[in-house]
Amino acid sequence: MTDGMDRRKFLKVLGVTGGGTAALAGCSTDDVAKLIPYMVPVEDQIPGVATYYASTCRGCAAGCGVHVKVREGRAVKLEGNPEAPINRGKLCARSQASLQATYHPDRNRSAMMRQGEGLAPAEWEAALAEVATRLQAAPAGSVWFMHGTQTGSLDALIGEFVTAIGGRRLVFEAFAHEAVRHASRETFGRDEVPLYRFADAQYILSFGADFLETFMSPVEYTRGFADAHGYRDGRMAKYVHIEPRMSGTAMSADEWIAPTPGSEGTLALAMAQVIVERGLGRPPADARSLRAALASFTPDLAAQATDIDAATITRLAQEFAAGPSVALPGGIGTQHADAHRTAAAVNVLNYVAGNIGHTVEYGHGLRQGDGYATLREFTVAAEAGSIQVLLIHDANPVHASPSALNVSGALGHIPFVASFSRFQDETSAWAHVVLPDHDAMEQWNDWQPRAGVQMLLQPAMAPVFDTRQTGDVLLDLSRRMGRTPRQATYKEYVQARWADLQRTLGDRAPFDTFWRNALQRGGVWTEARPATVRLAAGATRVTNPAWAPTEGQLTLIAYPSSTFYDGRDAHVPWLQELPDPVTKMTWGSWVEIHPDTADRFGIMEGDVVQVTSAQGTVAVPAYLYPGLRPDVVAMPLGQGHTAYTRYATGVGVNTWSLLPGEAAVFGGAQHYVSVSLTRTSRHERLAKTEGRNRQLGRGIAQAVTLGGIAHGALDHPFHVAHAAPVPEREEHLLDEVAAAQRRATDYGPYALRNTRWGMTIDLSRCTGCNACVAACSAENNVPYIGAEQVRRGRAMQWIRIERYFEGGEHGEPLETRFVPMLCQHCGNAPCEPVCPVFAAYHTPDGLNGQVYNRCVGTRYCGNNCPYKVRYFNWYDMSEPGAPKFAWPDPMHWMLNPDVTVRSRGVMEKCTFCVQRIRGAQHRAATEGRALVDGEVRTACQQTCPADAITFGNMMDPEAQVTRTAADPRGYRVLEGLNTKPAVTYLMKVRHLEEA
Amino acid sequence: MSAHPGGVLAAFLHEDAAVSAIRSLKELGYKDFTVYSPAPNHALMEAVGHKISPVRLWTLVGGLVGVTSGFAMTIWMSLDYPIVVGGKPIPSWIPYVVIGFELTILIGAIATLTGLAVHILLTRKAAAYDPRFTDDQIGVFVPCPTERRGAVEQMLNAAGAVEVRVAA
Amino acid sequence: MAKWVRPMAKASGVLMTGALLVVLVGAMQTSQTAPSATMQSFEPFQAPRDVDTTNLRGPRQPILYRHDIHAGQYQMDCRYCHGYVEVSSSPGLPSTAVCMGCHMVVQTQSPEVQKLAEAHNSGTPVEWVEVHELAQFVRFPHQRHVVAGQVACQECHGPVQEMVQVWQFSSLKMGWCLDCHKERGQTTDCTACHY
Amino acid sequence: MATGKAPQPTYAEITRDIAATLGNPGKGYYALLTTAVVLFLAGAITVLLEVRYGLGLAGYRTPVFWGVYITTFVFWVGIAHSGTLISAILYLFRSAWRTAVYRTAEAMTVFAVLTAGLFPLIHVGRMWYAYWLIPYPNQRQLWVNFKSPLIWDVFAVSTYLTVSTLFLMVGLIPDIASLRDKATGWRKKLYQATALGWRGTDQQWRHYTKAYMYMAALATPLVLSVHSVVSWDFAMAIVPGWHATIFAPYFVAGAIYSGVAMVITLLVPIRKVFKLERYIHEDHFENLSKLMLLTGMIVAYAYVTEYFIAWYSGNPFEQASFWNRAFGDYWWATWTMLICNGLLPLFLWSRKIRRSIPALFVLSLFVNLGMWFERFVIIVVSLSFEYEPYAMGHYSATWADWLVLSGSFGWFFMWFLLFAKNFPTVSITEVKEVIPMPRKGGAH
Repeated sequence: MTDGMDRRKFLKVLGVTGGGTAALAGCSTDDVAKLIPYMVPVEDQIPGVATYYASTCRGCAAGCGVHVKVREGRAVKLEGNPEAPINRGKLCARSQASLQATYHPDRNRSAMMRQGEGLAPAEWEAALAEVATRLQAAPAGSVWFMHGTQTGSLDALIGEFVTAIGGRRLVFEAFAHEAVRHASRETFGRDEVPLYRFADAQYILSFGADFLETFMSPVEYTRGFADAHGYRDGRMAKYVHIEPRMSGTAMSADEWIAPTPGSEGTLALAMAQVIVERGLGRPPADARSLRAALASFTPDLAAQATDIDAATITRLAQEFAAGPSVALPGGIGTQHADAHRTAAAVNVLNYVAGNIGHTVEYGHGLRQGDGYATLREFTVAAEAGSIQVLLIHDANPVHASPSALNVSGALGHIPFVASFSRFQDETSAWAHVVLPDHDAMEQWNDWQPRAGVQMLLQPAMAPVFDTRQTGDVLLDLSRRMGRTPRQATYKEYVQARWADLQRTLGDRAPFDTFWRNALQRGGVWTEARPATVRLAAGATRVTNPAWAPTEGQLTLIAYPSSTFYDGRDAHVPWLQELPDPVTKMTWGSWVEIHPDTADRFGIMEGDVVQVTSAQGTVAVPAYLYPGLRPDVVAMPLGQGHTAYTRYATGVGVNTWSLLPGEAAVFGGAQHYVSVSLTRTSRHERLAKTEGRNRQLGRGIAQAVTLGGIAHGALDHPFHVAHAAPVPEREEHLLDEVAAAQRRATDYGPYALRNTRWGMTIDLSRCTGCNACVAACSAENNVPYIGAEQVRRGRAMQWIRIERYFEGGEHGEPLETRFVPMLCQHCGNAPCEPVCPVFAAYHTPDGLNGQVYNRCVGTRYCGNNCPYKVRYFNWYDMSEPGAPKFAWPDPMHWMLNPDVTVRSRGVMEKCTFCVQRIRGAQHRAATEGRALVDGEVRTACQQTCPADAITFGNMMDPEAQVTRTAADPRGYRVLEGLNTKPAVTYLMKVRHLEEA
Repeated sequence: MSAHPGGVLAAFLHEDAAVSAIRSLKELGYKDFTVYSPAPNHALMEAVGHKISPVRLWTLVGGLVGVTSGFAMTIWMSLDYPIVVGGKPIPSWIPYVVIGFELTILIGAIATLTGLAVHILLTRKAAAYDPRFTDDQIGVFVPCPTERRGAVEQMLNAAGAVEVRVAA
Repeated sequence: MAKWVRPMAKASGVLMTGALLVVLVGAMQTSQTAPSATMQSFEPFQAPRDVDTTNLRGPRQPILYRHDIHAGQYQMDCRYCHGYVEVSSSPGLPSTAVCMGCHMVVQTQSPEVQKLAEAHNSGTPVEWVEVHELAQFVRFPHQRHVVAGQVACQECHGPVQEMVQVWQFSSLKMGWCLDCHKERGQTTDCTACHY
Repeated sequence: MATGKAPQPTYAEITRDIAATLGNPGKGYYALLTTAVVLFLAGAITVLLEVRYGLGLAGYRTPVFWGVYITTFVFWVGIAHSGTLISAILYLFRSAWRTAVYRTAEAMTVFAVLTAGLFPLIHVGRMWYAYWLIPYPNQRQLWVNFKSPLIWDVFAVSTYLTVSTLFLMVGLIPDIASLRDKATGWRKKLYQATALGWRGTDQQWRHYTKAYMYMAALATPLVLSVHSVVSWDFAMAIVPGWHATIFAPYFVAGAIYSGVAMVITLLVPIRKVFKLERYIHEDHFENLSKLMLLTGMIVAYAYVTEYFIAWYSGNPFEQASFWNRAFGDYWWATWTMLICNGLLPLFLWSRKIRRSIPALFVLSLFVNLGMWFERFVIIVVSLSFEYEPYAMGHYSATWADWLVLSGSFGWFFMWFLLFAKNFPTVSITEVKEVIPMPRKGGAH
């Protein structure tokens, strides 16, 4: 492999046996392979067998439990922890891709100290000493500790540390949902974000909250949403999304209503007014006290403000009040100057509908960060020179805050900055000392996502680089500063706190048992009782929010990227190449413009447009998107890094640079800003993975309405390619052909009596979140190829989420449909007979096999695949030193040893995770038993937060997949081609009356 | 080829002359004379009067071998390591027709040429030669013992040869 | 749990020393009384005391480990060192601790054993040269062949118990695999091994 | 057969005139040869780069897995066809006019197939494993998939290459003999070796004429089969725009069409440079252009049928695909094809143009262009607009594509030029054959 020395060190610690980089070498077996045994046998590590460690994902504050799959001492894959209360075994795309950050080639490999302009590797001893002296020298109150959201032990330890040195801490989180918290204070006197229980709701109303993308706890909310909104025997919840832009979340809505930007609150108030006036729903007694406050907000008045007709408003109100419902504020709907009013209005709406305490729960202590306003305090203090020492952990305010605030300028005023950052980013570039933290995979820690839920993190492997757990560093520092902390190591510190926790839980068992069990389960959790809330005085002061762009300008909505969050994940190449759920764009930024608006400006897709706000201007290619109000343009946040690893630096533009610096009343940043567009002469081919966004009536993504089902729409499912009825005689012939083919596939070893692997995908649950795509890449060593190659149409993801638009023209409502498209493993696969060398063929258990090492690369199979799910290695992504090598040291350590890494010139595709199937078969055979249903789970199925995917043996009538496939909604894509796919899609169901 | 038995070599410019010469040679009972011509010529062939060349049998046999081996190979090979593709029968003769056909042509053609070579070698006769015969003249070589050469020379001259010489 | 296990494991390495002799005897008995699936029974074999190492078959290993003595003469069960063969696709190699279990007391004077001891004490793993190397695009599940298939080690690895230094007995080429699979009516499906 | 405007050449003149074409080449010849070699080398280097770095250098992308390379492959296979047609089929039909032109056509065939044969290699992802397409016993115990049209291709193209080469060589033997008897120096040696001891004895002619006829008889169905097989590479697939029963005849006609065009493109300069006006004159060109007109009309008819069937079948995919051909991203390619192949040949209805050599030359160039685009349209445009709308994509060729394309022309002309200077491009023997020998009683 590339770096012999590193590897040796790695192995010595971990004792890898066998060629760890086996897969990488591809077809070359020349050089002598060395076998390096363990020094001492590690009891829970068997070479060739995966070990799973329960831990917690730290990609965001949600706190999803994970099982870290470890092979030969290397974490190779994350899987959701089925027991974890937040995510129940599911993970999002960001989490699935996060191992690339663990093994990132640009991670800080050791402590670093400033030398001249740059930072140079340094001894930990020296670095720590430097920091300690600086801390001691600093006058009281002049030390600030800025860090991202922290809970549990590290939070406590930082607290102790900061108080001990008499400093100030500042929790920076780019999306702190200040408006929602502010509103909750006002209306209910609680400074927190409530928990929304979708599963219990029959009517979901989101006022711009992107709860399927970034809002609070996406995986948990996706599951809840899918359970409520997914179609099951005639019933499903209705979901209405209210936002000027159709966000990725809104794409799953049955109704998307685009009000005038900023007027969502008015709509909420009008609905509340209707409910109160007509006494709809089950409002709490004191709801009537709001009557006066609401009186003025009649639907008619609201109609003008919101650009939604009164009838619709009344209808919404009635629907909302009718059943158990939930309304969500949040997301960019609550990120404009006046947004706290919107949030308050929605709270009131929930209250009068009697949702508080049922679908909307307080008392879980959901808080993220101190809010944007405190960051202003910080810059002011820094510029005033009153900050001598700054410690930064897990925060990148320089990039993830409006450039107008000029955090970097502020940092320039601080004499000494120490960063715990794992990466060199725009913020740690200002550091004088860098004390890199462990990755989540490498450290002892705990996490408390909410009241009653304690998660544990444990090191699944030895640190990749010479890094140290920040907890240990803090303890070390306080020792150096002459204090003697109770615990020697951070692990002990955590355990001490857990000992207390055990006491509070009243658990009598010895601590070791408690600890061991907690480790195995991934933590301990209890059902926290929600707090009962009553109206606070502020509730009666609700009024309608106002946002208006400067005359003649457009409203720019800067929304958080569901892929990069606030930009912290832009350094993960898999995520860079993950098509945005809405625009299917990769590797860059774009501005979404409504086609009509584009016409007005004479802008074509791909034209580079100057977007200018009062704060700044950026040049970015245009993406024409019908899912916008014409008076709105939208840009994602998170790209445009100036110094953040090889993958993020210089990719796209930084949308924060357009946003105003001053904090809104409620203490949050403003994501609405009025901008003007000017077209430049430049044009670029967009790096998007989508060919056409309309189905051309080919029934790829099929949908029915609830009303339609009631009227028997499913009795005659829609079929494409039967435009002309087939004469009876020909039908007869076709049957004969089919029979002959069945006989053929019954030949000898191909007798399909035993197994035929199949899959169903329920489109009424799929939210197009991309988790499956990332999971597939991680499981199957799928390489990334970079923007230029994506432009050339060579993206490699084995499963892709096809996003089709319906309607949206001449007044009819815009509808979006998602279809996860993967190899259909056809019974009569067109790709098979054309392969001259049997590299593509049909396996006895009904898979469409692809033998990489037999493939010569004629690509005939690719031509003949109607689903276009075969991907060719145009370049060598697998050979170290090759220009397009995708696994720079040490990233190759995360390669799945059970999957061949494909070299150039061969075709590859989804295998239904054949390595998992064979693995399970080996296990079963060794144990002398048969496979049981559900024993084999594909990577996409395993991670799907919406549980849309079922996989199993179609020949087994009892198997879940067989039963699901029998659903009347079931259809196969391009069925008319008689390819007999093994993948059955269940039609999307839209909660609409009209058939 | 110098090692010829020796005899009389005549060159003709005119077709009919050569033809009459050949006729009279046959009357005189000469069988193993050799006729050269720069291009295939019906009158001459007629005069010489060979039976139809057996080369065509080679073509026939070659073709039959080709078609059988074509089908045999394809069917045996697909049964030897049975792999199902696209739900088609393992040995399916229809697509194999193409292979059978191509091999018919290939082996047929090769056989034909082999036949050509073989028969030319079999019917080769030692005879005297003159470069003009590939240019514009017809040649006739009559192998005969010295005592009878005079008669032959005279007969050929009579037939209208442009040149007659003894090729020893 | 790599971190907190390591000290424990170190300790266990020492413990093994004691436990080992017992285990060894046990192993010998099993191999005599009931020949196991993974080990053909064969006549007790007297390994040559001294061998000329100049031209031994097979790649030269950093330490001349005598399979003929261990597996042949003393009839140690293959699984004693290659302990994972029944649970994992890779049979596993003995850690130096396992070797030292015996060789703290046995044959301590032998120069080869001293190399081993040196490696163990200095904490540098022994880098054995791989003898049976499969192409990287082939998967060979040892456990399935040994347990479900009842295939004895020797069928593929040859008379290891008589090898002074291990050499590659089988070609490990696809045709070789197929011969056996066809002979035993096992699958000839490509994705059984290639994925 | 040559109508008697000019007095018919005598055998001696024929040998002399044609042998004269092999005289020492001039500057122009070397200039051409160098150009050809340079083009070829440029292409060869590109291919090597692709072997080293991967096919990504070419313009391929996900829906369009075949591009300029396969287009060019089909183009050259097509070119090959007219050669065998003229030499074999017209031979069986005893049409005498072929004698003057068939050698050129046949040589063109061999070198065109030689060129085409390279492309399957060039375009596969792992060229170094291309031999896996040949059914040979191997330790893996694997055979090839005879159901795959690509295997049919392997057999068809290699058979075609072998047979047409043999056919050419057999035809050459008597000519080489007569050259042998004229030549001196190293050429003498060359011809002595290659004449295989031909003397034109009665026995030799007896077997030769029959063998030649049976070769022709075998070559005839071969011509028709090869391009049918090539067409099945497409017709056997389910790609809209490919999956059509008309493909075999349609491709064969197209092949002969383009082939005849290429023959004209080659004959015009040869005739001029080698001063063969006496042997190749307007009549030959008129016959060729009649052939071109006929096949051109068949091709045009096929175009119409394709569109009609697409509409009449009511198959939405076919309809969309053909709509896209005419009015989609690639309208320019489609219209180039329609105009060059469908409209321009209509000029050939006029006898004046059929007999005007410059006009024919220009026309033939257009037809070559048009036929290349026909294959481009069929392959690239169909692939770029298949079943899955989300996965549709636009293919644009890169420098690698163009260099290999031009390289193939370099390769072809390199061989052809070498041939033209060392072997007679007009058959000495057969020209003689159709001219009666003088008789004592004068001509008959």
